[in-house]
Amino acid sequence: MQPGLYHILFISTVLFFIGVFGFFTRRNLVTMLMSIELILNSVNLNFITFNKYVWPNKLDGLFFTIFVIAIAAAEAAVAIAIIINLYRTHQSIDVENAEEMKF
Amino acid sequence: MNITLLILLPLLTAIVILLMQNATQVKWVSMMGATLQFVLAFVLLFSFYKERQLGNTSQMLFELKYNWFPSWNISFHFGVDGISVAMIMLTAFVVIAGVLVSWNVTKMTKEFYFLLILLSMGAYGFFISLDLFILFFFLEIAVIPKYLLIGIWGSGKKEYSANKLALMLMGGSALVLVGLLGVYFSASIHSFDLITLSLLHIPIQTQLICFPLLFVGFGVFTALFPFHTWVPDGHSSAPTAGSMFLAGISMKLGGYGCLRVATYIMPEGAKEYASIIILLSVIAILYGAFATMMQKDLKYINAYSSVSHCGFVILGIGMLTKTSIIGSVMQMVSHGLMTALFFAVIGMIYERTHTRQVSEMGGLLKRMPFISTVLFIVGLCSLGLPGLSGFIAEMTIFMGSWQHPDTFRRVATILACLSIVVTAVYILRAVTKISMGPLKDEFKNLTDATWNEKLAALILIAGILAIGVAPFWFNDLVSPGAEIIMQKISPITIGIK
Amino acid sequence: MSGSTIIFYLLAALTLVSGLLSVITRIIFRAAIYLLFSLIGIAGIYFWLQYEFIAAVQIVVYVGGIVVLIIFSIFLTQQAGELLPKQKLGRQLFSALAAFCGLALVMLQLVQHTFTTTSNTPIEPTVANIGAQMLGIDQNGFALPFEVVSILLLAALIGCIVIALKSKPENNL
Amino acid sequence: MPNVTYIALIPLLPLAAFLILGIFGRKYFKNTSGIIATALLLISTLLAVYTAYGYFFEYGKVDGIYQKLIPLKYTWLQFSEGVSIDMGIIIDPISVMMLVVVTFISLMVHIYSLGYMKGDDRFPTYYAFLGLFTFSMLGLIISSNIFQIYIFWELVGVSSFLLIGYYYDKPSAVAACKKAFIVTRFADVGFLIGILILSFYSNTLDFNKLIERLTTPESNELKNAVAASFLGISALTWGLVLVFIGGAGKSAMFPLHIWLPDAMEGPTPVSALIHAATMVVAGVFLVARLFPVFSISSPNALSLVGYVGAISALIAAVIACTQTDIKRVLAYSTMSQIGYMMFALGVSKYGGEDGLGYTASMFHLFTHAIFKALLFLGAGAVIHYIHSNEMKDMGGLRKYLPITHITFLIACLAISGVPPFAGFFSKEEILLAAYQNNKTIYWVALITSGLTSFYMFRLYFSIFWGRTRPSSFKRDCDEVKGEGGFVMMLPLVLLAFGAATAGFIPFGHFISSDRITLENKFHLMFSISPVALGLTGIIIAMWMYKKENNKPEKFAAMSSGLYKAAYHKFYIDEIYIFITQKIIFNLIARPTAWFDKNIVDGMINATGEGTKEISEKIKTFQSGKIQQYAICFLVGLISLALLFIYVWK
Repeated sequence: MQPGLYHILFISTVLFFIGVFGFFTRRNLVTMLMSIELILNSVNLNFITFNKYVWPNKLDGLFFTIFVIAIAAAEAAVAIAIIINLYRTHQSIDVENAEEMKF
Repeated sequence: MNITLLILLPLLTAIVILLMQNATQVKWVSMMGATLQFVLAFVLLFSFYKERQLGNTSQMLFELKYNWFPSWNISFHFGVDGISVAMIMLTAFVVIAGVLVSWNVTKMTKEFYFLLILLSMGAYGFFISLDLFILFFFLEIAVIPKYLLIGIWGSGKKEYSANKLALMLMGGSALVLVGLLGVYFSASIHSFDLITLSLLHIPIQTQLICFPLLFVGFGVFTALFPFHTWVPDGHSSAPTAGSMFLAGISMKLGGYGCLRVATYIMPEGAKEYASIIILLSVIAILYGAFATMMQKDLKYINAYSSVSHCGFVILGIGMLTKTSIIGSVMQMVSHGLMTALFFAVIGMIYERTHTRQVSEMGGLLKRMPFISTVLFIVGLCSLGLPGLSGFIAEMTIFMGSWQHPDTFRRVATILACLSIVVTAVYILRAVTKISMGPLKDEFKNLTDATWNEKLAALILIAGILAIGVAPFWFNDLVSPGAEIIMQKISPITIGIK
Repeated sequence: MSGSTIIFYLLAALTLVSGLLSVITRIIFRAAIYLLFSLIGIAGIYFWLQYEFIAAVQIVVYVGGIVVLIIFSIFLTQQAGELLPKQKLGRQLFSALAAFCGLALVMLQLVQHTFTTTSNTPIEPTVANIGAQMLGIDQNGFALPFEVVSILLLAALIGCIVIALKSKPENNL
Repeated sequence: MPNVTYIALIPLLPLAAFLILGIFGRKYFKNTSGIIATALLLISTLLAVYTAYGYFFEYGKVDGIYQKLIPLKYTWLQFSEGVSIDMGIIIDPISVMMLVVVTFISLMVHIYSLGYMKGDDRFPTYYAFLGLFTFSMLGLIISSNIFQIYIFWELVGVSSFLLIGYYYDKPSAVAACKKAFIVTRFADVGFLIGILILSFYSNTLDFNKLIERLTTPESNELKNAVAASFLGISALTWGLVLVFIGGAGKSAMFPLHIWLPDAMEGPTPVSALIHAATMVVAGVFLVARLFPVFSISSPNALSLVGYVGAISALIAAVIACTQTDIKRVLAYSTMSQIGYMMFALGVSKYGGEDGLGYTASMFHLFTHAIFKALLFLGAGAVIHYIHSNEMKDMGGLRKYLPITHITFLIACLAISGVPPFAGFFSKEEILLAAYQNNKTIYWVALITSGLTSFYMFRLYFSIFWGRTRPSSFKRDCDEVKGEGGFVMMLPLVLLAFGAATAGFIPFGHFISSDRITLENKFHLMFSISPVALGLTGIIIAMWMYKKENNKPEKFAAMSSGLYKAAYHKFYIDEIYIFITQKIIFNLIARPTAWFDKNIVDGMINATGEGTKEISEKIKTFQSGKIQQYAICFLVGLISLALLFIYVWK
């Protein structure tokens, strides 16, 4: 059977929940950031797939993918800045140790 | 005359107070402001009479309307009828007396007077507003300064009392707000305007829900049982002028709201819930009176007796006859003057003896004849002596209540009548213990009232006597307003068994 | 089974397996590398879908930029040879369960839903088309989002600098 | 026609005295205040006499009936259509008679006090209070409106309170003034509710209209009032009984009399004025004012008045025989005599000869005011001299206080009903009325009359005869002061003259139930038994108390139970204390205060505490752990999705 829309959607969904799983279980902030990248990618994949198979007459999905990539890049940069800053103050990037913002 | 002056004048005074450099200037500026308010209130009273004599029979006089938020039909709509004029007079009397008795405040004088004047602005605004949204706005203005007055200048467990008072009153205003919104959205024209709403017919289902909300919400302010417990704590912790304003003005905001807002725009609701209101008010009257008997602190005595006396206000409204409504307005004014005077006297005694425990005092008449005489007068007013305002108000309420022939209301009236004996018991116990009997040694060197205290007491006594000796003018003033409310209530037949 | 299909399944396997490994390995550097492969797999799928431009962007930005950034930050914050801390077992199981439930729910919905393809004339995702539409200001143009994103990037840039700046030791005068 | 200004001035002049002396007295009239007040009251008295003369002899009578004139009426407070408090003046026989009595007695007391209260610190205050009292009492008398009478009723109550508590540093005086106020206040609630009931059914507060509507058998008001009933008793009767309770409180009728003996803590002239001659008869006056309604429409209520009066008369007389404080003896005697007036009204009927009781009651009120004021002022002179109220400190004073002695004797003879003194005539009429209408009351009254002469002469002999007690002269040289000078003796002499001669006034000519002249008929045969009984009482008292001996003790021991009970005033005070302290304080007020503090306030505080507790619990969700948030988010998302997809389609 020729792989099509459903196959790719399956891939992206699984990838998404792999990312979610990683986000839940990892304690290191950098690895949590990686999980987020996986989630973002699965979303991008969805955009492209729908653009290709459902609305081939438009490029909207493609553009959103580009924007998401751009924003992901910015986000990664900011996140890493925060992580490094956190490392400086806490000597650790374990998420369990960064819980000052409570109550 | 332009009645917005009543709001602008206190506002201006408050701003000028903030600009002043030292305590003396602040005092004199507030004194001047309060005097001007006093004069303005009299000008209002006389121009009101003049208009009425000229044959102006419209419901509200001196009406003004500025659109403020047209898309929601909110406007600055002001106007007065006799009931509002009476309440404004009360406010003016209490404000000037409050400013005079606070002459010795040394802690943060500027802020103290600023808050007092701000509170008076809230009260005036409340009494002249004909737009419910603006009315609510001024109600809130009148609450916040009290929190600060008690929290900063109070005594005893002041933080607790201030929190309790502010939270309970805020809870009350939350109910009011919900009720107002309910009325706003269910009326056939979406409007906050009191006059417009009074001409519409609010659906009966809405009335059954919103009337209790509004009535209880305002009732919290006027110590409706069982939401009265902020009264004793709040009063006992507040500074003298704070207590005077609280009991003299703030508690009246509630009574006025119950009458002018809840009962006036939702007469069916009022009739439906009349029995419950009467029941609660009679409980408050007797219960407050009996609870007072056991109090030992003077301020608690007056606070609980306020619960009892404000019960009469609610009773008068609950009875829904013209006479009883007039009576309850009278009771509001009378109780306002009387209780302000009572708190002023308590303050004067406390400043000298440094105690408020009744059992620790005795024989003060010998050293402080003026203060003791005032204490006697206020005590006698509280127990309803003819010639003083309390008698007029209570009798009018009784006469109005008795106009119903059904047994429930009869019994309620008789029970309320019995409270005047209990009142006599606790008032006389306190007053005679304080001022009569042998003079205690530690009080041998006390001094009598100073000029400002004398002036404050005399102003309030003048008010009490003006109603007590010649009630007819007051009756004429209030009567048309009550008549209009009754015109909405009389045709309704539901609810009366 | 055509070559295209085989390639697709290979790419899919690459993406998913290295993605999964990336979230479960306890050596952080390896996790970054697995992530790299997963991203490459996705880029491959883009190629397979004939969206070459996006695939190129994916490789340039993700593989060449973000992953490098991540590896860089790993070097800055991690001691060599240190294993990642282990998460509590309960949390792991619960997370897995939650993730699986989510997956099941979404898949169920996907399977039950039928997507209908529009019958309008397709548009080719050539670089020329993309460029024209992205900077176009007509009704299909994306100039405004483009500008918004560029402002966002600027803000992120400034934000990064501010956050990462070493705060000077305070002068206790 | 009456001159309104003059009549209005009668109460207003004492009011002016009150205001002037109350506000400026302490500063400016320290010594002259007595003179000012007395002068103003003298004018009042003259005006009252002038009014009485004019009314009774010039314009009052039209077609043989004394008119009820209302020369002045001003709407004071309008309650509703037809129901309003009017401040007005009513001029009819009883109000005119009372005007004269009150102003005259008050004037006597004012003059007497110039001597008695001399040197007191609060001299101006004293006269100010006297002025307030006189004003209120006069206002009460001329009230044309039932609510107006209530207003002045309360005002006399408060002035009585102020005057009883005049010696405010004496704890017993403070307790007494509180007691007097609260007991009468309690009764006043009855009065108030009575007013409410009567005004509701008659739809007016005006006396004339009210009486007219409630006595005309055809009127709708009367029909409604009789038809409505509660607990099987008609509303009208309830209303009248409640009004009578008010009157009973003020007039110290059993069982609301407990305040009166204690009220003797006030200065003696005050007791003479308020607690003997004027204020305490207000209850009688009130019943007399509403007499047509009582007698025509509700005979049941009227017979209650009669029985309460008779019981009070007897009980008070028994207690008076055992008391040793001379002012208390007089207080109980007052209560007993007011009981006479009450039952005289109670046995009376409306109109003509049957209305004899009404006339007799008013007549007795008149004569009693004179001789009881005299007794109190005489007692005051004795107390002034001896500085004690106790009988045991007295004895043999006739040599030292000759004028007091003679006047006191005249008063005692008058109250005992010995001819030809005033009391004889009025008492004889009362007994006759009782005899004609109610035999039970007649016998009670007869016994009381014997007891009266016994205890009065017990008092007289204990004070003025027997051995002189040197101990009582130790305190200071009061012999020098003598009888207190001219100002104290003048009132005694004037009153003694009144007590001796007032009985010859043909009272029925002026006052009768239907305001038509009633011929006094004198029944010689009938009057033998009361007079004989009275003389017997005097002789027994003489035998027991004229010389120092142990007969009283023996007698007391003989009837120990009764004596003890009477000495302790039949324990009524104790019953009251039990009710107020144990029941009202401990069973009502204390639990109420507790309930408020712990339950109601507790609930409010619990709301606050509960909110705090809950928020303490809730805030731990905000753990700061980002993964927890994420899990919650996902779980929430999934649940919502499930809800939206499968439950709320």
